[in-house]
Amino acid sequence: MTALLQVLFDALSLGSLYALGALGIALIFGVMRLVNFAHGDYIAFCVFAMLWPSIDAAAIVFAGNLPTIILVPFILAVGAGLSVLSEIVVFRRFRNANPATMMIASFALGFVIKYFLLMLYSSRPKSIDLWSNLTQQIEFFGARIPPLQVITIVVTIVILIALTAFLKRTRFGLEMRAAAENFTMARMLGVRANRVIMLAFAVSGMLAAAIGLILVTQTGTVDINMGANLMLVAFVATVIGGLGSLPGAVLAGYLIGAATVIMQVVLPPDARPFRDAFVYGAVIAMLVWRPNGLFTSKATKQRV
Amino acid sequence: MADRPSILERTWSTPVILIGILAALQLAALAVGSGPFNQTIIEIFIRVVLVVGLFVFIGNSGVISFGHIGFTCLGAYMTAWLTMLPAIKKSKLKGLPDIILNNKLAYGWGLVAAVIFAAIAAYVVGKVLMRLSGIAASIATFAVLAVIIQVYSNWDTVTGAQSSVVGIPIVRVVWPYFLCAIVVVIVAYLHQISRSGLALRAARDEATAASASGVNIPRERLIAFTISGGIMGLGGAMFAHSVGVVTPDTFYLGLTFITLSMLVVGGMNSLSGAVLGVVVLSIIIQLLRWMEKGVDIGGASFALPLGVQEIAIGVVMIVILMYRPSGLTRNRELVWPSNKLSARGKPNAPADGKTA
Amino acid sequence: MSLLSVDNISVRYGQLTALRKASIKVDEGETLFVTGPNGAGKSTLLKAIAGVVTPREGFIQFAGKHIAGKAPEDIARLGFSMVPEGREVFGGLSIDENLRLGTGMRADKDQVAKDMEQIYAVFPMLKDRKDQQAGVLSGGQQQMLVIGRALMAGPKLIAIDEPSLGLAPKVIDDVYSTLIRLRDSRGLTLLIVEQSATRASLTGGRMVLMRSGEVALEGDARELVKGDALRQAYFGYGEH
Amino acid sequence: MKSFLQVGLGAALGALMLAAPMAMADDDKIVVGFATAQSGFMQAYDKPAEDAARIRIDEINKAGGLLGKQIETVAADTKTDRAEGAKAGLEVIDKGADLVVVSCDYDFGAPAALAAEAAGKVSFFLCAESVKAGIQGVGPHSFSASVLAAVQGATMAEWAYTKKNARSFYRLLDTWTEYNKGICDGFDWELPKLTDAKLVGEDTFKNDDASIAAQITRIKSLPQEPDAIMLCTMMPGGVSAVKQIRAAGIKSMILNGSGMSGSYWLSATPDLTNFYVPDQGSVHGDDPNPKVNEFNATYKAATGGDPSSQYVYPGYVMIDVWAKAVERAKTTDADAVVAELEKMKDEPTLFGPRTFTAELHHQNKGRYLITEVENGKAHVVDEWTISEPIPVDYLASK
Repeated sequence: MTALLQVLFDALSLGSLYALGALGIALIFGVMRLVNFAHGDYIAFCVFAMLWPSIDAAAIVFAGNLPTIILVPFILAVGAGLSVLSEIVVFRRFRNANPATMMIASFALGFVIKYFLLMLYSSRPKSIDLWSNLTQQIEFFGARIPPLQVITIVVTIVILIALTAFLKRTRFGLEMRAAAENFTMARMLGVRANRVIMLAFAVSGMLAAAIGLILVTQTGTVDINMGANLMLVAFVATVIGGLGSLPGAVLAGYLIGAATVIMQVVLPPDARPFRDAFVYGAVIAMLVWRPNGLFTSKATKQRV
Repeated sequence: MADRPSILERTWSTPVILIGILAALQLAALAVGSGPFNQTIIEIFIRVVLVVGLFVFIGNSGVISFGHIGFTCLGAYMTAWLTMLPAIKKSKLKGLPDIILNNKLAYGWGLVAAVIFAAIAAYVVGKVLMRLSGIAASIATFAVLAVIIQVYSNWDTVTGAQSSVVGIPIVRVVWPYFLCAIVVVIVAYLHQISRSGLALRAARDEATAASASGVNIPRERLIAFTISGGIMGLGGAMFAHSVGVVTPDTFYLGLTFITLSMLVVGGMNSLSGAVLGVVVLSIIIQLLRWMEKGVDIGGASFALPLGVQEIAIGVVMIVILMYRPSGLTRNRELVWPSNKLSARGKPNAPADGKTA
Repeated sequence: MSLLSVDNISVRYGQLTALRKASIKVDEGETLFVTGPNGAGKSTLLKAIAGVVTPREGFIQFAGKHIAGKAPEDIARLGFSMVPEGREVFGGLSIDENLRLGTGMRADKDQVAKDMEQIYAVFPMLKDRKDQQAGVLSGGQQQMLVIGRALMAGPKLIAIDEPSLGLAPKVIDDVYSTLIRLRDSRGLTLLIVEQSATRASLTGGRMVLMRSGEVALEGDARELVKGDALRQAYFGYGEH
Repeated sequence: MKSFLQVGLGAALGALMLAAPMAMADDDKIVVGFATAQSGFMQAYDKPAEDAARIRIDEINKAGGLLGKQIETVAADTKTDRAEGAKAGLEVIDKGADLVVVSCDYDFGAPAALAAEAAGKVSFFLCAESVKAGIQGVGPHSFSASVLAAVQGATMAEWAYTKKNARSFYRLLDTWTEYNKGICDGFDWELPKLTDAKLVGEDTFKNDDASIAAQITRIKSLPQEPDAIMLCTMMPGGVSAVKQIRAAGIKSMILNGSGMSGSYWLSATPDLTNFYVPDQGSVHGDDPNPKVNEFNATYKAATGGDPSSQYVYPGYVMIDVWAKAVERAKTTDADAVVAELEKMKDEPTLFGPRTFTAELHHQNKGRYLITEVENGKAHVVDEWTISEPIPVDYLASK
């Protein structure tokens, strides 16, 4: 029982990160049909914003020293700002381009961001201690859980609730959901494209920042590639969840997190290094089984 | 369906022009003759093979594949297994079948085996995946790449896992690479104008119409996927012999994105775009590198700060795509100037992508 | 001056010309049917007016403003409300949300609630299910929903692309009787693309016939259906 | 055994030798060519060792040069790319390099080293720690200046057993790199030699795993916390792993390889305690050998910063041993220099002795300082040399 609870917690905490990532990608995909490969680099950028540019091995902490109450909004603002800026400077010009062109443009943008960071900070991973008072552990029905895990899960749930409330209860949210489903039709009903897209980018950037904060607290490491792997998994989750479906993206994120943790637990030691091969094998099976993803709204199906 | 001779008549100049461009590079290599320069040209030829390989599937079918570099990995390891000395294999890759362990082939056979092996793998994968379309197909191919890389990164006794496989004969003369590039361009061209290639392109542009007129889309895709898989395998084998070392992580996202970028920047739907994308981007990269090293302009030495090259190439790609969203060639083929008819490239509708 | 005037516009999709110097006018309060065979450019015409595709040449004026090349949302904000082909309900949104979507641009906020009640009065079936996802509705119900949605935007003109497409004859009758009712009770200006000229003549109004991207014939719907000119123009006999 | 492998390899590499144009060595100078990463990911690892190498070159030049000639350096950027690496190797050879210095990591250095081997030049990996960085993976003219990763794993196991009385070990391997596996290979070789020491469990993770919660749960579910966790990993995932292990309340001693050397990352784990790494020299200013501390000062003067990790030092050792071999051979001719290098047995250097044999151009035994991290501060606590060298056969079979 305790072991099961532990696995559940582990799966939830890993899945939370994937879910947040998938949500960030799904939001942009919804309004623009853009698979934003720069998303992982937004994550890294947000985290690097806590440090002062320097190529020394030791990190010079800058914004990271701010009190939490200022630091969190600051990093969220960095994420939103970078994301919106990339929309204005780059993606706006690709609105009518085909998805492949947009995708490559986003990849090129990610490349630029990555090498920009590399130039400023060098490639050596840096270390930073953020909120280390979260290191004692608590007991929960016999399972020993570090507060970090709990916080990750709670923060994710809070973000999901806040985002759901935003999407369900506000005019902006309504317009964004409509735009995600059928952008042209939404525009024909007077929904302002630029505003909705910029808002989607801002929210997506903030999600990237949130992931960055969780990751850096968890790992203590600031690394140029820190968002890359997560971004890939998130991307896969977005598709498995059903394109354009935000709940689907979240659920698929948790599913992949759970699959990874379960494989780690049940596979024999010799097979454990092949864990990701099994996970991706499951992804293939899933896609062949349900090419349109787990959640496909009727509207989406009709249009395809 | 159009009959073959007329298409041949209309488009034969395309491969000739492309081969001409490659021949110019080969001549430049002969003329300069220095080791590093030749290596640069070799690298361009390898990329031409890889990007044309991508084109055969992606360009003709319109389905973006993130998985093709997986076949490159298969090809690279296949030639490594076959051409390394038995002594090295016995100490490092004990899990290989005896027949491979005890023998050593010339690299030419390694290339052939790489093509066959990768093509078979592509066929098997394609059999399962080709009924998927759009982004689901893209993600599924990416998952295939991830599986291949994960397996090769961890299968100690056969691939040496993460560790580099060394002892692969290094080929530093340029002409074999040139030859491979030409063959691949011709194969891609022949596939493009074949009945299957035409059907696939028709299906890409008008899926409903094509399937209504009896085009078996999964089958035509499978044919293209298999051919392109084989070509990617060849590219991998060429890479292995050009550097002499292979590791699984060479064949992952970095190479996937670079080759895809070259294809899209060149013009995804045309063979000319595939070749030009490689040549143009490679030349720009090379120029930027020379500028990083420092060039003398009127006596004053001028050098870009290190690392600017990567940033610059990213910016250049974005700018090219902004002004030429369908690539440098605008998805058309290069043809002889007197012959105005261009092969059909997919024109870009001005309509919003969503309603299309 | 006409509420909407389209003047010699051409639209191309790559190599394919969809509209060739087409012109139409719609006066305030009238109903104009656009009819013609498949591929005549009827839908493209509506899309061009709505701002979804950009004409290569020509002018479009709506409510006194030049709108060719403007963004769809800006055109919508001038009072042009579009019901596209295939209806395009937001299947993931509730019926209520679908209806409210177009009201974001309205200035007369206090009127919105009243309009909503009216719409629900006209389509009681929508009211019963207002919190359900629109995706669960049948084709006919969806058609009602999108017409209601277009009305909720408070438009000067409603353009409807093929309202009868994919619906059973009985349902088509319902849709049209509702349209006629709304037109007569509210004095709506309608621009309807309808492949069936007979249907147009039953409803009454002016009609233009398009063929190969051009306006081939124009006149009163009932008159045209009676004569032979329509058939000739429709199928292309005796022209060139 | 030896002859079979070597003859085979020799023949293979001989066959590889193509008509690469042999640049004529300029007679009044000696050229060291750096085919290393000046940009990209590896730059952060190559640059410090390269700086140390240049310090040794300067010292030699100031002392009158090598064989009476000044040493010049040429460089080409590998851009942390294998294909570029091959080019960079060819480029420095074209510029007349007598010694080709290649990237720190075996994977990224090998293409340039293979180019040097084909041209019959001596090549040195700046700090590669795989057995392949040498005869086994490049050819008879290739060397590495560092110590094998396996020695680090074995050193930590034997030291913890002897000095810290560790009996139960847990093995946690990050499968990301060959280097990580090398540490665990050394640990695996050492463990059975330690009476009553036992392996109570093992697991793997990946460097870029967002969370290793599942792995930690496995450790926590052991009936008893292990005495020591052999953590075979490196930056950046290593920091994350250490942080998460401690965050979960696991107090066991953590042993690692030199990949986690240095103190620049300790800010991530301010209260870290009971954590040990092997170092060839101390970057913390407390090296038992005052000359090392002097070197650190020189390094700071030359580069503007303290050495960040022990991976600075092999660069210095490399030029040191190569120059000695050249002096003894009285020529830069590759075969003669190799022969002299292979005669070195426990050749003293600033950072521990070096031995090269005709079988192994790497260190399968080596003196290590043991650095302890206590309350987030690193300091040297001991010095250890494994009691017997790790057999080449064992290493080659891994």
